[in-house]
Amino acid sequence: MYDSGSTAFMLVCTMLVLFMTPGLAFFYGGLARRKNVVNTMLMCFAVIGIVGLTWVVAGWSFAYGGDGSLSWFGGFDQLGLVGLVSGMLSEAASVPADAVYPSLVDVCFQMAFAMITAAIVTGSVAGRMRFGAVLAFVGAWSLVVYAPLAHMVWGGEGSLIGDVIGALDFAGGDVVHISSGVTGLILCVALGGRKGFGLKSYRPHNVPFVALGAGLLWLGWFGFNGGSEFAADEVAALAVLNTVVSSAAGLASWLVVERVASGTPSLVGACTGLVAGLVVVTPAAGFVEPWAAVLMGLLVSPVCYLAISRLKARFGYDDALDAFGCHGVGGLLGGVLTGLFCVPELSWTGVGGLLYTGSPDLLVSQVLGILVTLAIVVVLDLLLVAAVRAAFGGLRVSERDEALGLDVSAHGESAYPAFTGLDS
Amino acid sequence: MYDSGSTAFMLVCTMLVLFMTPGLAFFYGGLARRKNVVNTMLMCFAVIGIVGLTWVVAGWSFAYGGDGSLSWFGGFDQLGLVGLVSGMLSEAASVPADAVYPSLVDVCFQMAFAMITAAIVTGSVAGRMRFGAVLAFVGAWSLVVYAPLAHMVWGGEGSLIGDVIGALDFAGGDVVHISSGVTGLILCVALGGRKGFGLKSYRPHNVPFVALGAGLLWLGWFGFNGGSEFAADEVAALAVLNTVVSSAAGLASWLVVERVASGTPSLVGACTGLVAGLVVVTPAAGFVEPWAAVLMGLLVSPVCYLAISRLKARFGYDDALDAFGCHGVGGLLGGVLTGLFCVPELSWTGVGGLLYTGSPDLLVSQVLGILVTLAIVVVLDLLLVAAVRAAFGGLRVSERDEALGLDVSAHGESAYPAFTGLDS
Amino acid sequence: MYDSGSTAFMLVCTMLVLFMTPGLAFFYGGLARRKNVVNTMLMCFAVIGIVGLTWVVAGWSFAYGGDGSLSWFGGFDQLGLVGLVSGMLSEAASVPADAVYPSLVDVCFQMAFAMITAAIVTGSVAGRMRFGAVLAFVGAWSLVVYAPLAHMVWGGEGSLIGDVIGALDFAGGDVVHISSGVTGLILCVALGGRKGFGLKSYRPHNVPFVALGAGLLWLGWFGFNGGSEFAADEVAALAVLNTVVSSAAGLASWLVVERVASGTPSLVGACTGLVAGLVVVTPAAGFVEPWAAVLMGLLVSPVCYLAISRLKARFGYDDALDAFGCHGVGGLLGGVLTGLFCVPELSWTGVGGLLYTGSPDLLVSQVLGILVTLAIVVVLDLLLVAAVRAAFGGLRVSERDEALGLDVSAHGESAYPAFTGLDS
Amino acid sequence: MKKITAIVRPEKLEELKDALNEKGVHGMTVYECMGCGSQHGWTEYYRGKPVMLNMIPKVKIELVVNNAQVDGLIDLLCEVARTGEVGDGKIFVYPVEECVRIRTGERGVKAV
Amino acid sequence: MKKITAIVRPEKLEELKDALNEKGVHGMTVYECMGCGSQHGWTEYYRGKPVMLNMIPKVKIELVVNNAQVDGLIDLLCEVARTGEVGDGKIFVYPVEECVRIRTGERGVKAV
Amino acid sequence: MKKITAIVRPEKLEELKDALNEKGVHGMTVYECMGCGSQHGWTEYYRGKPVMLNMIPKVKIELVVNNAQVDGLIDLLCEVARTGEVGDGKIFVYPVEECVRIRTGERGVKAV
Ligand SMILES: Nc1ncnc2c1ncn2[C@@H]1O[C@H](COP(=O)(O)OP(=O)(O)O)[C@@H](O)[C@H]1O
Ligand SMILES: Nc1ncnc2c1ncn2[C@@H]1O[C@H](COP(=O)(O)OP(=O)(O)O)[C@@H](O)[C@H]1O
Ligand SMILES: Nc1ncnc2c1ncn2[C@@H]1O[C@H](COP(=O)(O)OP(=O)(O)O)[C@@H](O)[C@H]1O
Repeated sequence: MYDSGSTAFMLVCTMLVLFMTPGLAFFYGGLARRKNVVNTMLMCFAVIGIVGLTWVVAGWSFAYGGDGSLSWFGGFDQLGLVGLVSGMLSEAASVPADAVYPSLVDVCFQMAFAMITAAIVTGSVAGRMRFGAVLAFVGAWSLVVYAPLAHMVWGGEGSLIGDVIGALDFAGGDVVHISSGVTGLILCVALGGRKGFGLKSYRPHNVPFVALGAGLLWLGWFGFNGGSEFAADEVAALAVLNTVVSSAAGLASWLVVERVASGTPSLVGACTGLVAGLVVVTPAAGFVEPWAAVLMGLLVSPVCYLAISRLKARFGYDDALDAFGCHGVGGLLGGVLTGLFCVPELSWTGVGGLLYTGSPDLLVSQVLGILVTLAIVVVLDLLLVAAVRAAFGGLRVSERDEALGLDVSAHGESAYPAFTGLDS
Repeated sequence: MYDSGSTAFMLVCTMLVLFMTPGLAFFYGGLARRKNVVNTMLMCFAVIGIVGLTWVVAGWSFAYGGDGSLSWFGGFDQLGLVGLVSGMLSEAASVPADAVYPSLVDVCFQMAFAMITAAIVTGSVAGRMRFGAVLAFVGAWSLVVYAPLAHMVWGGEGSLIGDVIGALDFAGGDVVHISSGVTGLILCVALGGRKGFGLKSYRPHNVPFVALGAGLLWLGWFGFNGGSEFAADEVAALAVLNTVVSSAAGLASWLVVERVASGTPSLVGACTGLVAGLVVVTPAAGFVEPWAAVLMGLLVSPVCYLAISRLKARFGYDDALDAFGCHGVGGLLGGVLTGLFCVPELSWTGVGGLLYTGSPDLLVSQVLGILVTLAIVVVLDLLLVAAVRAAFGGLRVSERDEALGLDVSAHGESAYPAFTGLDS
Repeated sequence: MYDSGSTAFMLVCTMLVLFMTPGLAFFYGGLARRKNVVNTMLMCFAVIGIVGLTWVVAGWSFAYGGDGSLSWFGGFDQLGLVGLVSGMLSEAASVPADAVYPSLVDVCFQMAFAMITAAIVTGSVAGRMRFGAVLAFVGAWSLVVYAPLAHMVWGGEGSLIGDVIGALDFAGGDVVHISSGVTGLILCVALGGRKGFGLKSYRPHNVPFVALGAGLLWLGWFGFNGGSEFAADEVAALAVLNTVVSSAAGLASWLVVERVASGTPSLVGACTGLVAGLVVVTPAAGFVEPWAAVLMGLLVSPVCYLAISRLKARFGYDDALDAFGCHGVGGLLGGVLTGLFCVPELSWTGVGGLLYTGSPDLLVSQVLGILVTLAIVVVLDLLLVAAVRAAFGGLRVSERDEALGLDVSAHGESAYPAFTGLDS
Repeated sequence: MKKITAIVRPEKLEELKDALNEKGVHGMTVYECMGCGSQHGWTEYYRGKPVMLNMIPKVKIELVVNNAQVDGLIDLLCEVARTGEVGDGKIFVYPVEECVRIRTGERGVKAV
Repeated sequence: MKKITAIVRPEKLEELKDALNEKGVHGMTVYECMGCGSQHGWTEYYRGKPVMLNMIPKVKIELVVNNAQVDGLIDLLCEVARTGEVGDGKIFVYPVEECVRIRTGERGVKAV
Repeated sequence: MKKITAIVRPEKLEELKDALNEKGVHGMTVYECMGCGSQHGWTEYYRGKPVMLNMIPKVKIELVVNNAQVDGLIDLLCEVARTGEVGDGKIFVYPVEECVRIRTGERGVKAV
């Protein structure tokens, strides 16, 4: 028989991770300009529809199907989830003694990861990308980039990054944050900046929605990191505790940075710091001690703050809602710090961090894992961008539609028709 | 001893289902006109207060009390939940070996169902019904219609629809969605349309709130369908997975329908499709394979779209927020499709769907179950409407109050006093 | 081995309680004036950052550290959570037979309580307190007042209030609600009223946000009260059921009070009644029968209504968002009523309420517990206020900043820059 | 050319628009505003405390028209906007010196 | 009849309303607007990037009054709305040709 | 002194502000409004039902200027705000009788 406690835990964590995508719609939607709210939120909601389908059709099979013989890909045997229910029915007769929970749970838990990852990407393209092109891109991306990458990191024995290279990624630093952040960067460079980018500055149209989104993401992330232990046990508890304290530290240090840099700590800043703290602890959540999680949170905010306020201005890419500045940069930092702070006894591979072992082995694996991730994502993304651009005859909406706002021009829907106001 | 894993799961599912009612307040509140936001949301919130009390006083007893000898009604023995705690204390000594979780959990889980069902009804009457009459109606309805219907479908051995007719209803197609949707229809016909209905068109005043409500409903629905397995096991996992993929498919197909019909896929459309996908899979969640759940989601959106955009215009009933178009129609479709797609091994009665067995037995039971549900609901509703109308001397507010908006006229409270704007 | 079911339950409850603090940010944020929204919400969010850190550094140790020899304080042995992970690793080898879940879970569960308690306090100071002073105060308060108080009530054998006095507090009537409500009162008296207090009246700027906050608090509270059983069992189920019915009753009776007093039942009223019902049942949730929980909910709303609408006007303290009127008063009432309604078999001490035993023993303990709580909180608060006032050279912002609103003056951030409107 | 502005109850806007359209008046601009006058507003309650609303939401309709239309329009506006209760609002008429249609650059009466 | 409009700081609205009420001016209409002038606004920051706010929220108070009241009201408005810092706003006076009370149909000075 | 008001497309506001600034016009007040005119708006859909938007969001720019500036500004506004499609908006000019700078109490032309 399965362990009903862990089954319950994994099911609830699945629900919470699924809930992150609507949560992100508010985080991003609040940051958007008033004329692009519907478009920004709909990109996240549409991801639910699209990845929900691609995952059933092929994503699950590409990531976790097959016989485990390929280091970079699952297989084709579970396309359409065929055999899932009949497998479950026959399995019910003879559950392996060490089975913790039904494998069906995993299909759904991992789908939730695929959804939120694809949704993060859309933050970079806000306000100017054709809606059809966005949908085509994220659908293809979930199959061609995300699913294989998930296999490479979490595919178990023989997988390229997780096993061969030996990089640790507790809940998705590489798979989720680096992949989505870097993809956002590539897309926003491919698209070019919004009209007036660099001259005008944009403000979030609805700060409480940003806070709402951050709160919902926070909740979902407990399931994200806690559930990545795949059992209701003490490591799951540690992962949750680390998630809380790292995000708290990220929030606090962002406020301090703002106090120093501009004199005024802000709510958008607090929420950004909270999310940055969540990102940085993701690859490390079940591997590190709470004090290390606090430290990671304290460090990530200044780093992301600089990336967002300086790098972006310097290199002039219009990462509209900072998918790269937050997730890409935070994920990179978290991956590296895991190589420092991982407690050997908690490590999946038995290899501990520099701080405990004095040996840079894990650190090297972490960096290598990140580099391979970057290489794969960049190459595949460039191909995908080219394909989508060709298919749609361009990625951007017309200048007139951009000025009018995508809500009216692409969706025929104003977010708040009964309220007066102007984007400023 | 109880299975603590399933107890944990059922408690958490209970919490999530309870949370659906505030969620619905946002789904409906966002769709309402600006001058009726407080009224629309308060109808949902008040349901918490009213059904919370009616359920304790008599609802639980009417639905699940008694000795099971009546096919259409529970009993009077658990009025006021008397004996619940003393039962629990004595039970603690000798828990039956096969007990999964304490029966106390059920009282609360089923109360949450009664709340959300009553709350759905209020969507049809938005903008014109007297607040007192709404409260009286839903309070009485929860006792006179909902509780007996729950008994008939889920009352176990001997129950009219669930056992005698043999209709399957995993999580509430008949009990929740058809009953509430049809009641909404009857109420909105009894009330008549809002002033200007058919001439003016209304827009949702706050699209992000619609999305928020949809997101919260989505989360709650995982508990709704997953918890309806009453254990943390593989069928619960299947129910959750089916819920996700059907809603994803409903969202996607609604966007496609809109793209074809009006050229502009919208966020309200995506949210409506998501909810329609949730409704349609509700009676089937633990009975069908994921591919069937996807198909159900793909089908429900065009059907509901037609019902909402064509039927309503054709017959001229003012189902303001589409409780019938969404829940009634989606529930009907889901009930019928369950008769096609139910996997025999998963069926509670052992009778499988047409597609697996080649026999129309289950399909016939499903249709019969729906017809009986319709008959009971229509007859009782008409009586209730007449009673409430008589008691309150009319169901509608004055024309002047309707024009001014119910927020100010009935509640002395503007939803957003600090924002400028007009309903358009 | 641990009980994975209870572990799962406690982890999920932890997540839900953590989520209450962002929820409160909306409850308070919606009640605030438009020009103070960011400030009001940020006070809650900042509490996450600050208490997240203080709890790790010393709060946990002060509350639950030590060897249990002190009746009013934990100890210094777990500062910085040192030894937590190594303890977990060694513990894993030899889990005590009766251990329900890993002690790590408790660190996080109790941290969530510390966060929400500190956040409640901020409701009293809305619109006029210096942001830095708020942060300093709540940080110090969580260490100096909250942590020792938690020890005194829940510190087990030998603890002052919980054991010596023998007062019952299921989930935090004394520790959470009385302590925060009274602290709010002291702060708002120390601060003085907002400009125009008593002459002008303020309205909530965003009623749906109040409802959102109430809904999120409702959800979180299920984890708060349910989790306070520390196991997934029938008492947890009872606590959840009582929480639901008491809040439902509070909501209903507030609407009735408003109907009688002003003629117009309102959504802010419904939400306030819901929260009052939650507060009153908190100390009693696992101790009383459902009918008693209903009664407590029915009683609390008129009492809080009078406190808010009459007491405040009478004594002229500007408890801006009614932290005292809701949490202080509701907590007091709940503590006393526990002394009446506690079922002896459910009591932690075996001592039942007056109604069951005919003896006032428990009632006396309850009142004594409350008085000791009040004494401790008042004395320490006065010292803290004086210290913070001295450190910051005053607690209040300038008159000009207050008139302009704290959002722009203290945070350089407008909550809704794209919407037109005025505080009225 | 004259500018007619009518400050009216928001719930009358739809009817006024329809009435003006029927009369062939198509150009118009609408503003939201808050007014106080003889009308004392309503009382809302916040947690048992009465909140007097002395500023009441109103709508201002602005029409620039030829001199000849002024009287007819005033009568029409009065008729449609009147409920007979305090708070029906006011109409003001102002002189206009010039009018330009941006799209074409046309000026004066034919640009109205 | 004249129309006096005063564009002022939003935080002064309450005081102005009280002052006008005291003087017996009851009819008034208030609009929200955004102004730019000598005042340069404040700087907000969004994720470390300064955002210059060159349009500042203001409030316009509109009073239609008899000619005799104009000067007294200008003085009153100036006095109450003045802080001495840039951004205090402006008062403009316009001619009004007609005034109608919708409720009664009264016209001219007695309708004001 | 004259008051120039231009009712224009909201998406033109930024450009107009920049253009006016360049010409040295600093004082200006902006209002949001809804207009109808020859332009028929767009159609939104709500659950498959078309919703005709006959009131379109517009922005009104108000400039009080000296008589001499009027013509130049009208030309400038027309040039920048014109797209050539229906809905570009209108400019109206009104007489102003007095102008007061609240901060200093200055009056007339130098207060503009
Ligand atoms: N002298 C005035 N100047 C500007 N606006 C006015 C004036 N008098 C009335 N108004 C506007 O007209 C609205 C209606 O006026 P009110 O006196 O309440 O009703 P009635 O016209 O029925 O006497 C007010 O809310 C205000 O907006
Ligand atoms: N010439 C003008 N035309 C229209 N509005 C103006 C004009 N000059 C100033 N304003 C309005 O008055 C407000 C205050 O003016 P400003 O120049 O900032 O302050 P001050 O009056 O103290 O010099 C501006 O924000 C603008 O709304
Ligand atoms: N006679 C008028 N009085 C008041 N406002 C007007 C008038 N005519 C036009 N407007 C305003 O100007 C806007 C643009 O006018 P419209 O007729 O749509 O375009 P165009 O100027 O290109 O013909 C309208 O939306 C309305 O706000």
